[in-house]
Formats: sequence, C-alpha cells, structure tokens
Amino acid sequence: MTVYNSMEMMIITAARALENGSIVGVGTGAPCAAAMLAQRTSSPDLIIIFEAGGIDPDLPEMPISVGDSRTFCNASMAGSMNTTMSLCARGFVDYTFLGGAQIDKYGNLNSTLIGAWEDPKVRLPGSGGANDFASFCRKMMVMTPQNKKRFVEKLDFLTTPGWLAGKDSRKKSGLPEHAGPHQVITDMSVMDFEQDSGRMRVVSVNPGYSFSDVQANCGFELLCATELVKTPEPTEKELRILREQVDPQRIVIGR
Amino acid sequence: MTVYNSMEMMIITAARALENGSIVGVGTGAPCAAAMLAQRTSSPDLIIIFEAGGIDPDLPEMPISVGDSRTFCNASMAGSMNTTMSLCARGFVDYTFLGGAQIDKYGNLNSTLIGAWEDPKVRLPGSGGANDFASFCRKMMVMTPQNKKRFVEKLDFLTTPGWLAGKDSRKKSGLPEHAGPHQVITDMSVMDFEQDSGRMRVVSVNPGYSFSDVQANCGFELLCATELVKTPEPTEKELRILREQVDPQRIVIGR
Amino acid sequence: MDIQEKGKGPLFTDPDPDAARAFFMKKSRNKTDKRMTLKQAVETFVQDGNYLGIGGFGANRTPVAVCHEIVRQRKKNLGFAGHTATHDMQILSAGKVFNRIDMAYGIGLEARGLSKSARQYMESGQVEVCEWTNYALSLRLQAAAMGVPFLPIRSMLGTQTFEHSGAVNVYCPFTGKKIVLVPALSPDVSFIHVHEADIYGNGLFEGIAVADIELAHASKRLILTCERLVSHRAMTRKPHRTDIPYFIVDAVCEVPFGAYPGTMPYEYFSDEVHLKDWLDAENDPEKLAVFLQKNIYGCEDFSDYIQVNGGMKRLQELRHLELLIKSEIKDK
Amino acid sequence: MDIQEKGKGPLFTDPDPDAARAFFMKKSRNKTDKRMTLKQAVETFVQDGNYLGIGGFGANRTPVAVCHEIVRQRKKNLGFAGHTATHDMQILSAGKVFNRIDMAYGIGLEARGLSKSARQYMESGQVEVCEWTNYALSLRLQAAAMGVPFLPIRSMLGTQTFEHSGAVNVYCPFTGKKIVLVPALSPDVSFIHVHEADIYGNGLFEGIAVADIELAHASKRLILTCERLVSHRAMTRKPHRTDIPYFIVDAVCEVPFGAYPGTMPYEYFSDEVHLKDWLDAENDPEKLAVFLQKNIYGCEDFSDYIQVNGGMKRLQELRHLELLIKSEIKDK
Repeated sequence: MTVYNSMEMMIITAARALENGSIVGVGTGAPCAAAMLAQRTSSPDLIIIFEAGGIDPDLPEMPISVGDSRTFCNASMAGSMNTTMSLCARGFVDYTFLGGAQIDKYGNLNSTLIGAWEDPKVRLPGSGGANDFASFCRKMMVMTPQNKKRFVEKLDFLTTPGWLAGKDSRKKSGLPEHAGPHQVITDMSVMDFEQDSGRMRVVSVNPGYSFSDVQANCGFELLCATELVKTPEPTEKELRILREQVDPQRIVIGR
Repeated sequence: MTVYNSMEMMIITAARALENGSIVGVGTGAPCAAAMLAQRTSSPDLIIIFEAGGIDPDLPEMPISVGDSRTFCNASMAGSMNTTMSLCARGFVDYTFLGGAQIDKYGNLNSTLIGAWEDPKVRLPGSGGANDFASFCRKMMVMTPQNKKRFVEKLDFLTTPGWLAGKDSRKKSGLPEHAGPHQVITDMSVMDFEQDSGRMRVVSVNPGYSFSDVQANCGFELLCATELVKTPEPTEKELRILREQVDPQRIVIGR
Repeated sequence: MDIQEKGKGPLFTDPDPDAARAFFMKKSRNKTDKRMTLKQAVETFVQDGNYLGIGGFGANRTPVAVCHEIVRQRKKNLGFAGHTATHDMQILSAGKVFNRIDMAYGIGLEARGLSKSARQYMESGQVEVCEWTNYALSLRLQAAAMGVPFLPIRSMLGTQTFEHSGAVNVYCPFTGKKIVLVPALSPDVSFIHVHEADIYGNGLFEGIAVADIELAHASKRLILTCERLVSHRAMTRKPHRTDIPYFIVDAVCEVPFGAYPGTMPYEYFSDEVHLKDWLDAENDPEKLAVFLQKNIYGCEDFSDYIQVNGGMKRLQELRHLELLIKSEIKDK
Repeated sequence: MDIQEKGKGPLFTDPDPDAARAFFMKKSRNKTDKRMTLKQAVETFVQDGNYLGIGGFGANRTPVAVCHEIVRQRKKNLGFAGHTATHDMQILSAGKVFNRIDMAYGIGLEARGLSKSARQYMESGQVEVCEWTNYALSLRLQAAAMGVPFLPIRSMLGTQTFEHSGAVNVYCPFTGKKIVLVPALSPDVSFIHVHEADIYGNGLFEGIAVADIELAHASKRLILTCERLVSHRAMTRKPHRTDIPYFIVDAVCEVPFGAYPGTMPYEYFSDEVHLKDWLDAENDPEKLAVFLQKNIYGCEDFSDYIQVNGGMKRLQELRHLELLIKSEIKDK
C-alpha cells in the first residue's frame, strides 16, 4: 500500500484541481509544487505566472522567491508587477493559491495580525499581493492545515476577500465579477463554497477522516455536501513525479 | 548686409528663446529646426523629446515624422508616448512648440475645424498631442505667420488651451500649475502674454515692421510693451549653421 | 462620483471592465500555432461593424498591410481609434470602410501634408466623430489594459476638445482640484506590426513603443504582423525583450515589409516618393481609383504591392536611408 | 467627488501633482558626471525624516548596499514603501532607522521565514503603519510617475486592508460600480540597483521590472547603484533598452554585487546560507549586535561586507547557482 504524508496528499489533490490550459498565479512553496506537478501530470498546458512579473516560465526547480530568476527562466515574458496584476484584473488568471493565519466560513483570509489593530499580539506580513489576487483571479484556492486556530468564526483582521459576508455582499462590494473562493484543501478534507450562501462546505474527506473529524477541527459550523465522498489517494506516478522531479530536495514535502 | 527670409528669422528668434539645459518637446518642421539650431549655437545642452517616445536623440537630420527613427537616433531612451507625456505631466518639459489654423488673444489654439462643429467647412487634424503638451509643458511657444485669418477674436473651435479666458480662468480650470503660453513668434514680431491678464502683447517688432503693421494683421486688439524693441537680426553664424547643418535640403527654410 | 461636466461625444465601446473580463475569461490560453495568411486573419477576425485599434504612430511601424487587406476585403461600418492616424487613415478613408472614429489626430500626414480622401470623407457627414487628444486615447487603452473603467488625466480641461469628447471631469478627492476621467477603450480587434514573433504570438519590437503595449492588452482580439518569425526558443531566451505575451494574441502573420511605405526602425525608412504619389493621386477621383486598383484591389496580397512599387531594389534603398548609409558606391 | 468610504490610514506623502511639478521643474536636466561613492550619495541625498523608496522585489535586484549604508550612517526617523520588503526591511529594522511605513508586505522573507528584528520593531509601537496591497503601492507610485493625484484599483474593496489604508472608494461615473482610488506616492529619495548605467544616469536592467520604472519616475531624488558602469555610447546604441532616463537620476554609484545576498538576474543567485545566518542571529540580541558589527558597522563599505562573507570565491559559486551550472568539475 502507498505511503505518503499529508503535505504530499494536499499538493497532489491541488494539482488535480488545476484544469489544463488555464493560467495559475502562484507563490512559492506548496502551491508552486502543485502547479509544477499538474504540468507534469494532468495539465501539461497549465501556464504559471508570478506576481513580480514572471510569465509562463519553464521552471527548472522550485523558486525561493516570487521574484527570483527561476520565475522567468525560459519564460514567454519577464514583465512587471503591473503586467501580472493587469492580466489578473482583466480576467486572464484562472486560479490563485493563497493562505493566511486565519480563514473564516466565507473564505476570507487574515495575514495581517493576531490580536487587535491598535495593539497587535503578533504582527504578520500583511496582504502582499494576496488581496489583489483574491479580488481579481477567478478561482481562489487555499491549502492549509485543518485546525481551530486557523479556521475561526471571526477573523482578527480581514486582509483578503473571500465571499466577505456572503455571496451577495461580495457582489455589492464592487469587486470584479466572476471571481471568488473556490476550494479549500486541508490535511483532512476538500471543501468548496455553497452556491448561494458562499459558506464553506465539505465535499470530500481524506482517507482516515470523517466529516465530524473535520468539524471538530474547525472553529465554525461547516456545511456538508449531500454526497460526501472520499478524496482519491495519490497514485504511485504522482508521488514519484512530485518526489523526483518537483521537490527532490523535499523543501516542501519534507515539512 | 545679411540676406535672410522670414522663416529663417522666425527659426533663429525661436532658437534664441530656448534656455540652455532645458527640455523642449517638439514636432517636425520649424520648431525642430529651432531646437536643432539652439543645440548648435546658444544652448548646447538643450534636450529634445518627441511625443511618440524619442527622448534626447542626437538628431542626424530633421525627422519627417514625430515617430520616425531619427527621433530616437543615439537617444538616451526610446520610450513610449506615456513615457513622454508622463514627463510632461510631472513638469520635466520646459518648452513646447505648437501651432494651429487659428489663435486668439489668450493664446488658445484651434486645429480641429473651420466653421461650425455640426457642419464644418473644413475638418482639420484635431488636437493630436497639442492639447496635452499645452496643458503640461511650462512654456508654450507658437511660430506662425501673422495675418487676420490666423489671429482671430473668436476661435471656431478651442482645441488647445492657452490662458483660456484669462490667467485666472486657467488657474480655476484644474489644469496643472506652472504652465501656459509664453511666446508667439511671427514673421512680423515677437509677442508674450501680459502678466495679470494673460493677453497677447507685442514685445519686439522685426526689422521693417511697426506695431501698427502687426496690429493691422491681427484680428484682435494687441497690447504693446512699454518699451517696444527691435527683434535682433540673425547673425551670419546662425544663418550658416541653420542652412548648412540643420536644414541643408531647405525643407523648412525653403518654404 | 459627482460629475462636474460631461463631454457630449459618443462612446463607441463599453468601458465596463466586467464585460471585458467575461470575454477574456473564455479566451484560449493554449500555446497553439497561430500562423495565418493575412487574408485568413482579416476574414476570420474582422467583422463588419467592428471597432479597430491600429498600432504604430504616424507612418512608423504601422500595420499598413492589414489596412490594405481590410480595404481589399471591402469591410464596412468599422470604427477605429485615431491616435495619430496618418497613412493608415488615408488608406481606410480611400476604401470608405469606417463610419465612426475616436479622433485625436487624423487627415494629416504630419509634415507631408493633408490627405484629400480622409478630409473629404470626414467632411461627408458619413463619419461619426468623438474628439480626444493623443494622450487621452493612449490612457483610454491603458485603462482597458489595466481592467479599470477609467484613468485620470490633467489635460483637456477648459477646451472644446473636452466638450466634444466622451470624458467627464470631477473634483479630485485628494487635492480638491478638477480632473478629467477618460473611459476605458477596448477595441474588438487590433493590429500591431512587430519585428519578431514566434508561432504562438509572443512578439517583440525595436525602437519606441508608442501606445502599442497598452493597445495589445486593451484589445479583445489581437493580430500580430511581423517582419519575421523566430523560434519560441529564441523568444524565451530573452524574456525581458518580449513586448507582447502570446496568450493575448489570436493570429500571427509573417508579412515582411508590412509597414511599407512607412518606417520600420532599423529595417527600412519611409518611401516618401510613394507617399507623395498617394497624396497626388487623391487630387483627382479617377486618378485615385486607378491608383487604388493598381496598389490595393488589383493586388493579390501585400507582396504584390511591394513588387508594384519597386520590390527588393527599392527596399534596399530604403534600408540604406534608414541606416543613414549613402547608396552611391564610389568607383575605385 | 463623492467619497463613499475613506480609509483611516495616514498619508505620509503629499499626493498633489502640482507640488511634485514645482520640485521637478527645478531639477537639473544637465548631462553631468553623477558618479559618487555610495557613502557620499547617502550623505548627500538621504536626510533624517526622509521617505524612501526601495527597488527590486523580495531579495531580488534589491539595493542591499544602500540599506547597509543607511544603517551604517545611523539615519533616523525615515519612512518607506514596503512593497514586498523582505531582506531590505530586515536590515532597516535591525538599524531601527525608520518610524513609519506604507505596508503591503514586510517582516517575512517569503519562504525563508520571518525576521525577528522586523517583527519586534513593528510590534514595539515605534512604527506608524498604513496598510496597502502590493499592487496598490505599485499603482500609487505609478500615479506619481504619471503626474496625477490618484489611480483607480478594483481590489481592497470590502476588507480591513482598505479600512486601515489611506485610500478612498467612490462610485464610478461610467459604470456606477464602487471602485477604490489610491493616492499618488512620491518618495523623497529612492534607490534602484541596475545591471548597467552610464555616468549621467541612464540605467538598464535585465529580467523582471517589478515596480522599478514607476518608482524611478515617482521619486523626487533617485540614486542608482549598478553592477557596472558602461559608456554613454553603449547605452545610446540601444535606446529601447534604457529603462531609466538620465535626467531623473541624481547619483550613480558603481557597486558590484550590490544586491548580495539577494539575487541579481543572470549575475548571481541569493546566498541562502548567509540569509539563514541573518535569521538565526536575530534570535539573540547580543548575537545580532555582534553580527551587525561584523557585517555592517564594522565594514568600511559594501566590498568589505562581500569580503567578510567569502568574497569572490563565494560569488563565483552564487554565479554558478544563478546560471544553473553545477559547481563540481569532474576529474578527467
């Protein structure tokens, strides 16, 4: 029987979600690994772009920075931040992967601070390009470990927009149409967002986990798909390519 | 005694007006000849820029188009229209030369049409970059033949801003500060604009002309400087450089 | 937003970025071989009534071959953005293929004179006009390229150019000063002539960019004509030189000398003799008809047109002019 | 303009383009030899209390040498724009030289971890913060570069990032939809590290531009550090490669490896070992003091710093890493 760790499972699940022939805006780490794996498995025509200006690189290895030379290695274009952000704003970017210290039931993210604005317990990096990507890109993906510290009823700070206070509220906000949270991939489950309410909903659980395990590790009430399925396990091929070609130094999958 | 034609006189007078170490945005023809002459006489450090993106070229000959290859020949930069216009908007461009079919007493220009908008007698090219240059550049210069058809009480169409309805009106309009009409150079005289009113004023008359000649060839009432002087005549050196180095084919001075 | 004044001019295109998003979301991102003949490209992507964007400036790096093909195919009721439209407008006017124009500069050929065809067509009442400035049109394209509905500009204020434009002015919330907002402009289809392109549509040009980067991204469809095709490898070896990324491009047409009789930087200078012939022909309708038959309607494609006007020998002379090389070779 | 909502964040700079115009009008346009030592340049152009702009992205083509010099000269009460400020912010925080920041991304070093110095300094209450996104800061610089008081952006809406920013939102006069306006940002002085520059200040870089073109034009004063000086002739031979025109530049400092320990495209890769040493040193105040003494305060200039960290031998390894060349040479 195949042995793999939860990070490998998350990356492989994310890779499968990326439609061939689409464009994904990624950062470093797990999301980049997922995109590179997708290119080598189900989505050979997946196009990767980076916030700092790298467009359609042929990644020789995982970049350390969103702006290092790997991000435009043999690329179609080495542009600028405005090149990438303009493409996102015009609807050219189909997927983006974002994360944060906290996420709520509408997929809103906090990467700014823990505690109160006036006197934060912990100051975090801030939005970076996350708020822009989440505002512009069609489908926002989140990869994160499942626990109550991260999945909270109320964010300490709303850095990056999910469905805000529900789908209607995002529509009213003035944010671009045809964009919003799409999938949340954790070590226990895969979740999407209910059509009308925009609330997080468990659609599949990973091997060894049940819906109640997921709910028990979430700080807010989760919806459950009418037909809850098991998340398909990684194949030998996916694991081999991930380990040998995408992350041979185990920088991400070794965590 | 030196022989020269009125076009040569106008170009040489304009060249003398261009302060060394400043930046001038020019088009083709006489203004470009004036700038090239200035670089070869009184203003060796004059910088020329073109609307289409040519910045600080070493002009090998007079360009035929504001965007032809001469306009960025051995230039510091071959940029874009936005590069040039942004520099103008930020106050980097000290002079610009503009013209038109009609000019009024406040230095407003018409290059759009003759007759009425609804049914023009003659349709002209339009603003092009003139309205932008006149709005942004510090000192707008005009070189034009002096006659009543061109110097009119009321423009058929206000394409490009001079002092609008007077200095205050330009201030109130929202147009950038530190910019406006500076000098009008004709075959008969040199005119500036009165400090407070922004009305056109004759400051010097060319050899063989008097203020009344100028007024007689102007469709509106001109002001006259308290000390009206004679426009200095071209020197042999200026004429030689203009004829031999700037416009050897007499494209402009042959008109 | 409190509008202080509003231009009377018509908007020929929808400035709403969400409409553009809906279109771009469906546009293929695939790296497919996009080569076509120019005939195919214009047949496929230019529909009667479309709004066009034309690259270059004046007669410099202008996609002249595309203008010929549009006239040859006798397209109708087109609109276009005239930011220093010179020889291109002269061609389209001779063919009477458009009925509306966003006009910043047209009719004139800069220092060369005025085009009678363009002038008469503009005065004929057959063309609806909206007034702009060159920079305003450039910013309208940039707004569309950025996916925003407008951009601010500090020119046009206090003039009739504003009154007859489609712009508005408002008070700036940060400075309290009046400022103009120009609406985004998304052409249905645009044409840009570049030096090099690969078969997927990555494009590169030399010299000034004018407003071509903005135009490329603003346009729903984009046809690149190029002096020469190069390998994808050659493009990706120097990604910082790519001016246009492949996935915004719909067709790639290799059209050597595609900017003739205009200038192509470092390749060939404008053919002033031929451009003068154009202007002269316009003085007499019958002369013009013959001229158009000879140079456009009677030509199978653009290479015929080049042949008719001196072919390689003439182009060699224009190359020398462009590179400031004296054509005469002294006898030894 | 009817403001719907207004961010609570402070504006550290004046967004009025007329104020910038008054400054730029007086700036010399002369082609003078602008070479200086970095020490001179920072002494001359960086005053306590200035607002800084720092080029590059993350630790890529970042003017690290300038950050060292600012700390070495113990500047005080500076402000700066943190658009993906990583190692640069780490250095400035260790030196405690700033007291306000426009923050889009900071503290973190991307995948490398978080800087304790930066975090503790940001949590110390000594730093006034205004929240932004990376794109918002890039557009704020672009607005200043364009000489307009603001630019529109469709992100930030509905979030606390907006609430704690200095932006406003309004209804678009063309679409009726809500849109955010971000105010222009003009740094007092900025620093950009490029591959090549001439003595007048024309600058050229390879690879991604990030927001450096916008930053260069937005800034009142601009210091270029370059890997190598080249002749003015060499620059003007390919004017379409010039990224920064000379007359917006105040000083040109030739600082080879000036982006070390960050990446310089096609020249050298980041020194991850040294960057880890930085992060480790921050775990213990005394260790950090010793580390800073060794790497900054105790160094005469940046070349000392390079020497202290392995000099040419290490840089050769980093060059191989950057070019994906295996360093080991097999025995024949």
